[in-house]
Amino acid sequence: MSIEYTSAEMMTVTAAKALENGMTCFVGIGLPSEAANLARLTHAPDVVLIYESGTLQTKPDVLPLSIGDGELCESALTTVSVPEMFRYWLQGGKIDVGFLGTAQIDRYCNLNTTLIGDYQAPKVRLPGGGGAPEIATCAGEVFITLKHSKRTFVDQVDFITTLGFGRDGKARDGVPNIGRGPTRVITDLCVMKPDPETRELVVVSLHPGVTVEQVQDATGWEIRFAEQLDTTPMPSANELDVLRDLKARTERKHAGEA
Amino acid sequence: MSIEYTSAEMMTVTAAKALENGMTCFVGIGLPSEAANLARLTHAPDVVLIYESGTLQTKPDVLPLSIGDGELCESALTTVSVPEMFRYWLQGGKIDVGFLGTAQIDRYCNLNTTLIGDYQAPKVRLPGGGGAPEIATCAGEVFITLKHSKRTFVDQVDFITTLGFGRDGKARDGVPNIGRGPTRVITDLCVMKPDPETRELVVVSLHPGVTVEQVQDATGWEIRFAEQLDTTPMPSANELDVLRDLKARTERKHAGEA
Amino acid sequence: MAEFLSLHDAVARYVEDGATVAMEGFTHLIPFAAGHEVIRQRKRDLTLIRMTPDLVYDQLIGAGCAKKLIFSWGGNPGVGSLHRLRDAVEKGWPHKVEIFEHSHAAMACAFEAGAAGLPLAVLRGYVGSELPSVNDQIKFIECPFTGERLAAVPSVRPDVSLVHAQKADRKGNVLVEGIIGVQKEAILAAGKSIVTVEEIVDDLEAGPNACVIPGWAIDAIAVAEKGAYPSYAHGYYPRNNRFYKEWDTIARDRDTFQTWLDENVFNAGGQAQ
Amino acid sequence: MAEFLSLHDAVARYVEDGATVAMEGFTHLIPFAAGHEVIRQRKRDLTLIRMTPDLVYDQLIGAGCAKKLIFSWGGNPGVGSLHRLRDAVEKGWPHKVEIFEHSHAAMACAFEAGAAGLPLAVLRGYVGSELPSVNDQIKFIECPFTGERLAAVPSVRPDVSLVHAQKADRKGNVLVEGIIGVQKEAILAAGKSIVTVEEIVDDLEAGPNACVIPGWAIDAIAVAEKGAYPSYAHGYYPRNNRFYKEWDTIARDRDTFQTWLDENVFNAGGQAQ
Repeated sequence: MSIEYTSAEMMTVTAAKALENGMTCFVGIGLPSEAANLARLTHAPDVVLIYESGTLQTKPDVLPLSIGDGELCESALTTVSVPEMFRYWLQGGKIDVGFLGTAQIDRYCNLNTTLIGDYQAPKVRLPGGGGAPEIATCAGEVFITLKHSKRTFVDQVDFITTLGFGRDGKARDGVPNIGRGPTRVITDLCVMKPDPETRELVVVSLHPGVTVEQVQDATGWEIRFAEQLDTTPMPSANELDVLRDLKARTERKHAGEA
Repeated sequence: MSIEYTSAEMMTVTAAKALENGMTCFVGIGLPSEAANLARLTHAPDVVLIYESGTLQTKPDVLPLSIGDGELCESALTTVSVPEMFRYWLQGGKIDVGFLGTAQIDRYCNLNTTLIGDYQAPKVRLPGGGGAPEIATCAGEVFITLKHSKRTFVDQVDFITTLGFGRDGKARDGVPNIGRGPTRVITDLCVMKPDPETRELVVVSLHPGVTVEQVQDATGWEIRFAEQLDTTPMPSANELDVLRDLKARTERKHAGEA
Repeated sequence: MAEFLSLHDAVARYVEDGATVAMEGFTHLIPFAAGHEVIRQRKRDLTLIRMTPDLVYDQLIGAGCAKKLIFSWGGNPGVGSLHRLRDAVEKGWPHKVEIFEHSHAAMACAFEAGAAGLPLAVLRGYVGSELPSVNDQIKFIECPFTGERLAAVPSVRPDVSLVHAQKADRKGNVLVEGIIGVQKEAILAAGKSIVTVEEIVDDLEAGPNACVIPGWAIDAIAVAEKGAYPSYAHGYYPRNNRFYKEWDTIARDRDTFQTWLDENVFNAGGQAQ
Repeated sequence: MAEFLSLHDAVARYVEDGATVAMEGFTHLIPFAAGHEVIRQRKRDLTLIRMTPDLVYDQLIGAGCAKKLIFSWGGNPGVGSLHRLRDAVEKGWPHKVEIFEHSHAAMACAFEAGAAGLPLAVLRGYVGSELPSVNDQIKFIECPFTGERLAAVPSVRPDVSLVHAQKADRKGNVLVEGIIGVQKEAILAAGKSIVTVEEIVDDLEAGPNACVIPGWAIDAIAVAEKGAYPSYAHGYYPRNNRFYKEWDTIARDRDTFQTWLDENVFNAGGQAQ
């Protein structure tokens, strides 16, 4: 039996698998939210999803368009104020994993969601930091998911909105009360992890059918590959069914709106 | 028609009259609570009573024994956490008047509720500061009510738990974001106000039948009397009726408890 | 003590040219009706504060009301850019807007500190971020007990805050329910506050620890039915996600935006889009 | 993730001799059953933290469990003194207890800061008070934006917190309702937390913004019916004001206290007085 799936589905399913049952996950909107909810609907029914809008332990039936859709509150255990969310739950150390997207990422996993070009005269103005700068430092660890391209994977981000490991890979060293930082990056081509010593991103697993050259061509620096380079497991039929149902439900819900 | 009343009733009625309708009042337990509720039940129906237990705008039917009786919550507009009460409502500048009792008070209106004697080897250990230190500095002004005696009115308090105007009367001068401090002290004998210049307590009004000598005998320093020394208005029949009903209701309620 | 005013009168009385203004509502209960009234009254040189500028500030900036923007995430949620904000920042249209950029954690703490009457908020924030290098409002202090370096930002203390809520009772006490964001903080931190509500009721029917703001802590209450539309009001109407997507097209082009603004704000009486 | 344990097992597992312990509940929901279990297990050298020590700490101190006390108001509310606390402080019986004394505002902020994972709390506090001269945990910092001098106190971060709440659901999520004090903060600030509840229910039936603490933020839940008695549980039973008055007589005398303790705690199985 051969299973058909898109590279976007491969990315989401792989990102979902990174989450373990029972983890508390601070969820960014978009791809992270899709992956986190897929995890909840498949192998990790007790994963705890937390959105920065204040919704604690939420179980939306469809994917939210915004970080504060009504669905998130209605299906949450409880909803707290935004200051409480950032103070007690994130800074207070209650989050196992922060799940983030980004516009740019570099070899030391630094994230840029602020702007392309120079800060005073930007070529492209991006939305800004939002919750990410403190999610990346206060959560126990960080997963990052985004599409792989030379535009997004750059040698040096134009601006460090959110810390990975700094310009030299050492920015977390000796800092008290800081999380482990990014532990894996999941794209539509592969899975990467920071080198335990240098913190430079290393490809540890290629998605089925993806070549080393494809990854290198989509990366803005000479990326390292692990000596033991794995093949990422394929999505199962069930994972794909659940993901497609979720996306179809979401589509119908948002299309049906006034 | 002659009206009979006790000196304790005179004190409570006079303290109640200090509160104006619509004021927001942070209420201490005991005498202040009795006076504040009498005000609410007589001339100031829209006085807003706030207790440090988090009960905002409460209207208890009987006087609470503790600062956090269930009655306070049940009759409140809403109940907030204790950190929110002290941060947003008191320190946030939402309180017009703090209404306090005390164990000791001195000529500069400093309050001691910590101990008698030396801190390291106390003769009598009192309950401590509670909410008073910040009520006295963050509220717009402070009313104080207590029974008059040489034990309570001392030249210098053993310990400044809560600031009046300091050991020299100048401790509020030049301090940013501080309330006006004590503006009147009501006892069973008289009403006192701080001198506008020196901040020393001055008797401005004697209760009916009370003499200058009685006040001096009950005060631990040579207390000043205003040139224009008023006589405090007597309680009205209605005020006494309402107060006695309130106290009888309170008595019945608490006696009837398991 | 809250006074019941028309939205027109509340904005005319409390929002002055040059004022520092916070309009809050985190995705939920965004005060669009109030924002549109500010646009209609052609207020100018405002310093606008908001964690997520959203469409409401895109509209205010495009309409030329803003001089400065203090924010932490300036996108159209789930859709993309705020084109009017970008046009102002990148091209200076209709005029240049100065931006002061924070993280959500810092803004949330700054609202909290403002409500708490403090001049600063302290947080474990901005570690390794380059935001402090472009925003001189971000400083660092040392904990006197542990020596830890912590971020400090000025508290948010707007001249006036505008928020939307579900309902008020006849004394002006307001209930906010669902995603409550930083609305309570915005009201308590402000010099003056205007709350628009869906309706006035006899009884708020709130639980003992619900988010209720007493009328005496609010300056003006104005009824604005669907006042948060196209965002939503929990228990009243859902978010119009379609409009949020359509906004991308409307706002991308200056002329289309101007036409939309004329039709839906300037010529729309006191109604929100 | 919250584990359902007997109160005996929860205390035996998480409260160690020498630990820093917070038992919170502001007049309401005071965890008497948990306190009595700590006494029965003869825990020693505890640093006890509580805004209002109340009868529960009078009992713990009289029973010899405490080495230090961090507090802000140590009386019997509406009645008078805590005689066991006074006897320990004034006469060293059953042994000397070291006290660290704060104001309520500082303690409340210190719990808040503990829950927020910060090492310190900053407040506009202690102005003109002599408490800073007798408590070296009170320091002052200067605001880097305004130059204002503000008080700083270490955050409260107990090894273990014990609180009582109305109910938990079968996943261990807990509802606290009414006067909620600093209970949420006590739980979130602590290394380990034990929550006693009146009952386990299928559905908490809580409003959208109720004070609900997720089971995964709690270590142990123990059912303790009337676990807050003689304080009260909103919706379950009232405060026994008469017992609070009677305590004055019981606690005034060492022998009377010892007899009460034997009869009502040591020989009372797992039941609260």
